[in-house]
Order: sequence, then structure tokens, then C-alpha cells
Amino acid sequence: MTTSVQFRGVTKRFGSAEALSALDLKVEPGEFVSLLGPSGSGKSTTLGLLAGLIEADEGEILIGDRIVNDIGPEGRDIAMVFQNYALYPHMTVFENLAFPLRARGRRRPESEIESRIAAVAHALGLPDLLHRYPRELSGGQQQRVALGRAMIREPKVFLLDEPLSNLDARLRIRMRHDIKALHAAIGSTIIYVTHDQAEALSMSSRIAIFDKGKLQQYASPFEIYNRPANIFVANFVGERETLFLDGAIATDPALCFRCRDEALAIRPGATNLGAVAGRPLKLGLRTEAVELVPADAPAAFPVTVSQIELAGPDIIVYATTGTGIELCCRVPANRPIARGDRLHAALVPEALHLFDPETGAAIALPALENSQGRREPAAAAFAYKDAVQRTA
Amino acid sequence: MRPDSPGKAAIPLWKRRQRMRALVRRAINLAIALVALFPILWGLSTSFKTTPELATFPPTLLPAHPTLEHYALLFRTGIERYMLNSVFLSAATVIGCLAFGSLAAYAMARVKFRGGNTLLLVIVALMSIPLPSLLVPTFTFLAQLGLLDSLTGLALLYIAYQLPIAVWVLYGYFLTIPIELEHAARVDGYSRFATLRKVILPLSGPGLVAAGLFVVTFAWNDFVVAVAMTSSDAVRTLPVAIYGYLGFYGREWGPLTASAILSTIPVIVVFIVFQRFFLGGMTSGGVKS
Amino acid sequence: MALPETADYWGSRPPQPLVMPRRRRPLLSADEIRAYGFVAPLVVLEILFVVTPLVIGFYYSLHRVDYFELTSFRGFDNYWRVLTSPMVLASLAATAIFAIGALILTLSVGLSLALYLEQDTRWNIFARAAALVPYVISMLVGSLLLRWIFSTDSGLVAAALGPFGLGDTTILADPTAAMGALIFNAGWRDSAFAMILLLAGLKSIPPQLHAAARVDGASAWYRFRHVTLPLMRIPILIAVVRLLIHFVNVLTFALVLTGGGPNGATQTMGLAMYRLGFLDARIGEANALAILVFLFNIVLIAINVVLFSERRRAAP
Amino acid sequence: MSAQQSRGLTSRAVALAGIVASMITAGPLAAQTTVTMWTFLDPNKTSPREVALKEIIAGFEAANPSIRIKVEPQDFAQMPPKFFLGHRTGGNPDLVWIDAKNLGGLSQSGAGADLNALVTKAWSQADRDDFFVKAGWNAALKDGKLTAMPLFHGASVIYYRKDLLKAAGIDPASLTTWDALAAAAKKLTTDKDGDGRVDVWGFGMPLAAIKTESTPALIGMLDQDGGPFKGCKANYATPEGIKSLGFTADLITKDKVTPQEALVQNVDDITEQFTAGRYAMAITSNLRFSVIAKAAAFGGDNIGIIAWPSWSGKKPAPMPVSGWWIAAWQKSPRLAEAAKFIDYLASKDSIAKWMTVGGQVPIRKSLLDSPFLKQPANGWMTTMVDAWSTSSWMEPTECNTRTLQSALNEAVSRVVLDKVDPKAALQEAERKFADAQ
Repeated sequence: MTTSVQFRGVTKRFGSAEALSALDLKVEPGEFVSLLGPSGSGKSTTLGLLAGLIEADEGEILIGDRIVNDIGPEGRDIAMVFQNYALYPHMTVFENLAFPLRARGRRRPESEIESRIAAVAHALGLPDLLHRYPRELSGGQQQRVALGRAMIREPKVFLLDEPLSNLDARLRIRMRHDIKALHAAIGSTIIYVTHDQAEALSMSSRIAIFDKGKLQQYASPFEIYNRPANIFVANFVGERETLFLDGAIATDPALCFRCRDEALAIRPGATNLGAVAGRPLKLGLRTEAVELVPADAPAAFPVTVSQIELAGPDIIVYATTGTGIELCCRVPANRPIARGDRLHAALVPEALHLFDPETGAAIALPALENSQGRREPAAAAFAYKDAVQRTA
Repeated sequence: MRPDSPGKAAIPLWKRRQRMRALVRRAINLAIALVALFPILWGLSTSFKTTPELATFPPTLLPAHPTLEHYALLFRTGIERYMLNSVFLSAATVIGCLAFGSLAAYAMARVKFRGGNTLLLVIVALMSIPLPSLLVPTFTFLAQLGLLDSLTGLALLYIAYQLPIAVWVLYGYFLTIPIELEHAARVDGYSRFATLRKVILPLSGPGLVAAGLFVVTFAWNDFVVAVAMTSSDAVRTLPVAIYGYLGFYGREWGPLTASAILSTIPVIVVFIVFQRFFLGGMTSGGVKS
Repeated sequence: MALPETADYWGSRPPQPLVMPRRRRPLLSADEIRAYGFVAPLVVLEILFVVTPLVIGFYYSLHRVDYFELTSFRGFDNYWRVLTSPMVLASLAATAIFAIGALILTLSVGLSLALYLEQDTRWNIFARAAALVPYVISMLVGSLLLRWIFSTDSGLVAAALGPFGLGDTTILADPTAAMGALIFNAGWRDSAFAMILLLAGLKSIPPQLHAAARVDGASAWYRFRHVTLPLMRIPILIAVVRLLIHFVNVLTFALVLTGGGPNGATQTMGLAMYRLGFLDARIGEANALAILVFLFNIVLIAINVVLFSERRRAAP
Repeated sequence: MSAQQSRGLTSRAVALAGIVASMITAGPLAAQTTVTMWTFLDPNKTSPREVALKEIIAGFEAANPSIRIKVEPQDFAQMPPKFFLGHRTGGNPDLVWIDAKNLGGLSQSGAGADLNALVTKAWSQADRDDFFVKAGWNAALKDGKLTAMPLFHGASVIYYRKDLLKAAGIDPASLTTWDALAAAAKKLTTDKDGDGRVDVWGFGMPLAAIKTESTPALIGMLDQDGGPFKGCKANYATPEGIKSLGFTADLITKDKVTPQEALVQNVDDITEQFTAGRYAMAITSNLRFSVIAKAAAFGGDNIGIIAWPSWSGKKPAPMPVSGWWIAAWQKSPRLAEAAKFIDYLASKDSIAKWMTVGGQVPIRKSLLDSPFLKQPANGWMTTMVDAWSTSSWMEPTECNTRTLQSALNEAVSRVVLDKVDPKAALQEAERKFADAQ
């Protein structure tokens, strides 16, 4: 009961504005794909096109092997959960759950409908609510009913349109977990639209990032986080704003990043940064790309602490370099750091993101041939997991 | 329909179906418009026919020798004066209805006062009183007030007839305006009246337009009341002048259709210009409330 | 009516003194007085120009009126005359047929238009505007134009029905067909009014509900039957009542299109009232009929009022 | 905008409109009396009668420079009741036109000034006798008071197409009996283009219940002794009445010379259709002659009028009398000036204007030998004069006769559509007449 979904050069215009341009995207059967992007980026348009609620101007949309461009939503065998749940206000929970079963042309015996509803209600913890009306339910309960209504028909493709955005923070984390469990249990293809990167990173098998109607990157959460394809992705994904610096890598006298008459020392590592030395670059720095080091470390530059923030087990240290570049990094909370401290920092080579300042595209580094490459994923994976937890 | 014809083959089947559907929709929309407009288009065509052509049988669909003689006649006989009367009357009615209507609607929507709910129900009841049954008594009463055969009297009648619907629409609309805005204004020291004027009314564009259009449709087109309540030429309104072409010794189709077309154009223009607001005002106001 | 009384709302009660003085709530609060000022123009105008004529009309209905002179007191004799008059009784039947027929036509066309033209696309806005034209132009002119189209002289009926061997059909002189024409006239003009009322109702249904129902696999008919219709119950009922009131009382359609003919088949109560009062100069009886029609309207109005209150309760 | 502002604006605009209107009508002279007159005619329009009225007013104003006549055209149906009511409430014009059906109301309301005292007292007996349609003169005379002066008379008459009758070989003078009329109508009903549908009908009648004229159903009854009325009681269901109603219905159902659509057609429709060439013969008012002649595609000189046929053919059926009268408002402050204008309207010159310009049949004997009437195109006028002189009939003005024609038309519908027995249908019509009293 699962199928693939494919977009081939799909374009959608509203008036003269292009909401989606030439989208190519393939979702394999059973995948959980998040469409992530700021509002107006085209992710909801993509979902609407797939659901059949919007008609494409160009290109083809396939569900399985079938081109569905001229098939209405009712013929696409999909299920969808809407942002505001779209529960039928004049029907009880039971009737809402029964609706997809009764709406399909073929009549099902009422006993079958009842047993299916009982099963779904049980799975979602709804049995006591079946005879209530939507307005008598809490937000979380409504959310569950909406999910249940989508599940009840066991569709091949599940579409979820920001389903958690109306819930409070804690409930959201729990539902995230539940949805993921649900996916594991039913194995349907799921397309999930969100503007919340934590949701996307924590649940998806792959993420498609959209901006201004264009697909920016389509890859696994790990790839997205650690190898953002361009400045937009690098900036959009991550716990807090990424710092971008214009400059160039220099290897003389030691490996460093030259920027604003300052040399930010880079500690030795597994990456071949020397390969791009000299050319103008845009450097993207997240917190994990800066490390506090002892003053006598081989690579270090002085900074002054300007502000500190407690973030759970860690503290975030904001520090200013000699020329006033404001960096930030994360250190365990037990380190005694106070405002005004003069410390030393270094850049972590594996966590640096380099971009072409003209195109904004990521610059790929040739890997070093030695075995140190093994260390990289582990460290990055830690950082990624960390980021997910913190953005929640 | 050779499959190998290059232009056709390049367009995928789903796209052709999509286009077909869009075309069919447009055709249906056109058909709706045609059914609605056909009699009026016939009137338009008739207004350009020469008098002899008007009397021919079977009638021609389009004028054989289009002429402006009927329109010229209308302006020779001073139709612009009747138009002016109608414009004035419509404006007075709309202004009166919106001014009195928004006052009353505001009080009913936002102030708790004894009798308020009853008044609301009375308004709904008043909206449904059939006018023709009131004509004779109104005539005698208006004569006693000395308001017969005057634009003032007619305007007051129109306002009284249309106020309930204006209040109804505005009341619904005011209810949709967040009350927090008003609390803010009142905390800032605005009186009830100032709140209405400075906060509520500026936010009520669509509601005012919807109410105004209902009112203007009536005031611009009414001839039943106007024919009964006025007699002198100085206060003759356009619909009464049109009605006059249904003369005692036969209808004069030429001037009749020409004046009807003249009177129709302004309403249509106003409605097309304000259509969006109208529906908006109705949507969030009058019906949903 | 959501604002609580000001004093309570701001919670500014003075500290209570030990011995409570007998302070009664003033008869009217300042806010109430202001509210009465706000509704005063409305109340005065309605009393003057609607209620007073209604009362005068009732007074007339108790008299024999010759040329506006009350010549003798008749009590309820006028009512008896009206209620036993074959013309009025026939017009009752004609009104019932017309009102119900016109209601069904107008409501179904109006609902279809509202559903079909719901989206705000350019072509839909055009079609809506066109459909609205018959409603906004003068009823008199519209009916006159339609009358010409229905007459055998226009040749249109013959052209349309000729291929079916019905070229000789006379619409206006056949009691059934004339009623049909009258109903068509009403539908032609007032469907747009129904459309507006229903469109407003439709637009208040969240669009996601329709999207959800489509995704859930519901056919257009199923969606209409199980989602749209239940949620449109109140707007539809309100449209029904408002149209019914209009159709029961309307005069122009019948006066212009058929003159009540043939054989009184299309003589509605509005027209009967007009004939009694304006053509036959029987003003006492005309007023009696007007009062009777008004009483009938009261029933419809009461339904309207009840629906209105229910909708207000249902509103969030 | 406050109430005061709005009212202030209103009254200012009314005043402004009034000033504009008075500037248009009053002209430059200051010391003038303006006499206001309600009529259904509008001297600014172009129909023959309206032109005649304009010329007559111009003539009067030239002769009486201190008096201006201001015409306020009215809806004809509402004009008389408004005038009667205005007598009580004020606001009436100085002069008003009254039709036959409202003469009774005029005398009952007391709104009409006595024109005997104001106008005809100064006339010679010969002058008074000059009005040869006696029924029309006497209708406005009650207790020695003349409340209205006839201007021109009208009647429901049968128009015919000279060309079509000639082509069918029918001599209009031979149509003296109802049977001859029906036979001729049959001959004249033709399908010219052979499409199976009638193009020209033999006989047209307005049978709608509103805007009526008299039809054979009524005229046929006038042949009986004492007419269809006994005081204010209708007496329709007589042998003559039954015969007349049956004859009228048969024109549609049996003879098929009148389209069934006539049941919903009023006199406007019939006039338009006769003008458009849809009928060889049709009933409409003789007052419309000039309008029809002007607009007819087949040429005004092809139109003729015949006197009403009768059952025996010995003598034409009585010609009904209707038309328009003028009355002065009893409370008018300008009664003397108003009377002056009435005097002028009733003068031989004015009546001649109604004849030559307005196309009306003259109502003064002394005009009957004018050369205008000798012209062949005006032969129909002579027909009317002869018919009225031979035998005329006027509805009893003391009764409410408003239901007369409409009830008889409904009786025709009952017979045609519901196959009701003519006698029962006539009894229904009698009841309707009685109800209206």
C-alpha cells in the first residue's frame, strides 16, 4: 500500500508570479519527505499540486506510474491532514472518521466502517471522544481526529500540511514522535510540509528545501544539515542564524581565514581547505564551527566575551574578535565564563561551510586521502543531533 | 486529428483536457451572462431603431439603420433634469441610510440597552413589510405633513424604507470588527460617537458599500412610490419619466428603451466598480454575522 | 452585544462603606441614554413612515372609502367581502403557485450559480456581474423587455419551439405557460439576489473543508449533499424566507408581464390589491386585503426572525 | 452627516430645483399668474395631441399675456384619485383632466368648480347646444352644476385596413351585422408566407383585464331594450348578453380570427400590433387614430373606422362615449384665470385645433361642415360623428363602472379557457359589478 510520487518540471503561476518553477522531485515508496521552507517558498503549492487542489501550468505529476495532472483530488487515492484540521463541524468525531469510507463510491457495510473506526480510534487514543463534535475537543484531540481521518482509508500517499503548527510546544514534540511511529507502522509514503526545521530534521527520511518557488536542496537531513547546497540552506537550517563572512582561506603562515584584516586561525583537521586557498569565499559559521581553545593552542585567535546565554546543559558564548567580528560558540555549562573574559578561539575545519560569493553555491572540497575522514561524520552527527534537540 | 501532426502531439493529453475544461467553463460563464443580459441587449438594440422600424413585424434583431433620434429626443425633453433629481434622491437616501443606519447598528452591536434585542427583531420584521400596501395611507399621511410632491418627502420615505436593511447589513458587519480595537480606543479616551467615527467606520468599507448598494438600487429604480407621491415636473425622477413613456395612447418603445438604457448604465457601472466590496461586505457582514 | 456594562468591565467599584447607603441603579445608565440617542433617528423614521401608514391603512380597512373619503363605517365587513371575493380567492391560489414555483426556480438557480461561481476568477466575476444586472435594473423595464420576448410577436418563441412542431404556442395566453413565464421572470431577476445571499454563506465555509472532502474521495454531489448543504442550512433558510416574502407581495411582474391574465391565472395578491385599490377604486377593501396580506407576512416574518436569532446563537 | 445637514441640503436642493423650474416656465415677465394643469399629455413630446395642446396653450398665452399655463404631466391612472384626495389635503393644480370613469367621482368629491357659473353662463344657448354629443355634456351636469367641460370624445371602435379589405373584396359598408363581421374576419385571416402560421389575423380585441376597451361582448348587449344596467345594477345575463359573449368567444375558438393571446393583450398591445400590420380589423380607441396613422408602416390613409354592427343590421349599435373633460379645482386661488383657459379650450378655434392638429373628432356641430372633414383621409371622423349622432351610449357615471369592461373580458376568458357556460360567466361578471358598488 505504498507508492512513489514524482514531479517532472512542474511550474505553477499565480497571475504573473511564479509560485513554483520547474520542480523536479521524486519520492520513493515508503519515504517520509518533508517540504521545508519559509512562507511563500512554494512548499504548500507543491503539496496542493500533488493533492490536486491546484492545477499545474507546466510539467507532469505522477503518483506511481500514473500522470495525475487532470485527475481531481477525489481520484488520486491520497489522504491529507490540513493545518487547521478541516474537521467537519456538523459531524461527530465518529462521522468525521467515517466520512472518507462513506464518501467513496463503493458502499461498505456499516459493520466494517465501525470496526475500522474502532481500530483507528484505539490507535490514536480517541475511543471516548467518538460522539463529540469538533468544537468540544482540544487542539491536540482535533489533531488526532484529523490524523485518524487521513489514516482510516489506508491511502498510498499521506499529505500533511503543517499539521503541528497550531499546537503548543510540548505537544508538538510528542506528536512529532507519534507521527514518526505511525509512519514506521503503516509504511505509507508521507509528504510533510513544514516551516519548522526541527520537525523536518527529526522526522524525515529526506528533506526538500524550497525558496522563492525553487527547490534548493533535496537530500537526507544529515546532508542538509552538514552539506548545505547553498547559502540559503545553510542559513535556513540550524539552531540560530549562521554567520557569513567574506574573505579567503590562507595557508601562510598557518591555516586561517582572512577577513577584514584579521586572520581567524583554523585548527588542523581532516579537510583539504588548502585546495581553495586564495580564492574569494563566503564562509558560513554555525556555533559548532567555533571552539574555545587554550591560549597556547597551535591555532588560536583572541576574543572577548560580550554576552552569555544558558541553553540547557550548555552555554552559548558570544565573543568579539579584535576587529569586532561577533562569533558564537557552545560550551558545557560548567565552564566558568563571564562577560568581559578574554579568551582564545579557533575555527573547526570540519564544520566550516564554504560558498561561492557570486552564486551562493557550496564549494565542494576534495577529501583528504588519509583515514581521518572517519572522525568527521561522528562529530558532525553529534552536532546535528544537538541542533535538532535545541531547536525544538 | 492525425496523431503525427506536430503541434498537437507536443501537447500532452492531460493538458489538452485541462484546456478543454477551462474552455467549457468559459463557455458556461458566457452562457450565463447571455441569458441574464439578453433582454437588456434587446432593449439596447431597440433603442437604436428608427420609429418605423419599431413598428415592423416580425421585429428585427439589430437596427437596420441605427439612429440616436430617441436619445436626442430624451435630451430635448430635459431628461437630464430627471436624472439630476434621481441622482440627488439616491445620494440623499444613501447618505441618510448610512448615517442613521451606522448609528443605530453601532448601538445595537456594541451597547447593551433595554429593548435592544427587541429592536433588532423589529428591524428584521420591518425589512419584510410590502410597500405597495402602504401607498394609499402613506399618501394621505404625507399630504397632512405637507411633504407630498417634494424631494424631501420622497427622500425621507426612501430612507425609512431602506433603513432596516442598512442597519441589518451594518450590524452584521460591525460584529465582525474585533472588539479589542474598540476597547483600545475607549481606553484612549474616545467617546462612543468618536469611536464609531474614528475606529469603526474607517474599518467598515465593505459593509458600508454593501448597505449602500442595496439602498441605491432601490432609490434609483423605484417608480411605484415616486409616481404616487409626486406630481410636479420639478421633482420628477428618472423612473417616473421612463414610466411616462408607457403613455396613455400606446407605448413609445424608442424613448422607452432609450431612457431605460440610460438609467441602467449608472447602476451597472456602480455595481461593477463595487462588486468586490459588495460581496465582501455581504460575506463578512450581512449573512454570516 | 458583547461589551459588558462599563463599570463592571473596568472593575472600578468603590470600596464598600460600612453602612450601605440605599443606592439604586439609575434608571438608565449614561451609555444606555447614548444608545437611545443613536437609535432615535431610526425609530422616529420608522414610526412616522412605516408604522403610521400601517395604522391608517387599518383604519381605512374598516370603512367604505369613496375617492379617499371615508363614507361609512363598515367594521370588518370589508374583510368579509375580501375573503369571499372569488377574485381574491383565485389570487390566493395563483400566489401560492407563483411563490412556490418562483422560490424553487430562484433558489435552485441561485444556489447553482453561487456554487459554480464561487471562486473569484476573472471569468466568474464577469458572469456574476452579468447575473446581477437583471436584479439591479428597474423591475418595470426588465419585465417589459421579457414580455416582448415571450409574446408571439417577437417570433422568438416560434423560432425556439418551431422545430418541435410547437411554432403556434402562445405562452402568455395559456394559463399554465403564462404562469411559467411569470415564474421565469422572477427567476431571471431574483436568482442573482439568492446567489448573493448564498454566496455570502458559502464563503463563510472554510475552503479547507471542501478540499478535505475532495481528498477524502467525495464526489461533487456527495460533497454538496454532506458538507455544503448542512453547513448552508441557515443561509438557505433565510434566503427562502426573504424570497417568499418578496414573491408573495410582488406586483410588478404580474402587472407588466401578463396583467394577471389569462383568466386570472397569474393574478397574484399584489396585483389583486392593486386592482382593488387603484383600478376599481375600492380602497377600503384594498386596505383590508393589504392588512390580511400583511398578517400572512407576519408569519413569514416571524420565521425570518426566529432564523435570524438562531443564526446569531450559532455564530461563534 | 447629521440629520439637520441632510434636511438642510434637501430643502435647499428642492428650492433650487423649484427656481430652475420656474425660470424655465415663467419667462421674463414678472406680473404673471401661472395656472397649473394636470393632464396625461406632455406638450414637450411630439404626438399629434401633444402638439395640438402646445399650440392651443401658445394661442391662449398670446391672447392673455398675463396668464401662463404650466402643464404637469401625470400618470393617467393616478391623476384623478390624486386630485380627489388633494381636494382635502391641498396641493391640487388649478386645472385637471378627467376621464369618463371619474366624472362620478369628481361630482361626488366636490373638487370640481361649477363651470356653469364660471364659464358657460356667459355663453349663448346656441353655443351650448353646439356640443352635439349630448351624453358627453350631460354626464358632467348634476343638479344644474357643470363640473367638467368635454374636450374631445372617444369610443372603442373597429379599425380596418382599407387595402386588405379591398384585396379580399369586402365592402366595409356591408359590415352592419355581427355575422357579416365574423365572415369578413374569417376571409381576412391569412397565412401569407405559407409557414402554417397566421400572419394577419382578421379581428383583434384587447381582452386583458387591465387597460381595456369595449368589445362585442358589451356592444352586443346595448342592442337590448334598457341597456345592460338598471340603476347601478348590472344586467348582463340576458339573451342578448349571452349571444354577445358567445359571439366574442367564438371569434377565438370557433372562427379562429382572433389569436388566443388576445386574452392577455391590453389596448396598447392591440394598437401596436394593428400598427405593425398584424390585424385586418381591430378594436382600439378612436382617440388613437392619429398616433396609429402616423406610425403605421402601411400608410395612414389605409386606415378606416366602421360603426358598430348590430344583430339585426337595421341600425348600428350605439356608439359608446368616453373621452376627456377638463375641470377646475374648486379651491383654486386662480379660479378666474383657470376659467378663462377653459373657456378658450372650449372655443370653436381650440376644438378645431384638436381636430386639425390633434386628429380628434370635433365635438361642436358648427365644425361638421368644415373643409377638413371633407378630405378623404378624414372620412373616419365623419363616421364617428354619424355614429354618435345616430345613437350614443354612456356608462352610468353615478356608478362605479371600473369593473365593467374588465369583468366582461374575464367572462370571455372563462368561456374560452374554462369552457364555462356564457350565462354563468355573465352572472359572475354581474357579481363583480355589484361588489364594486
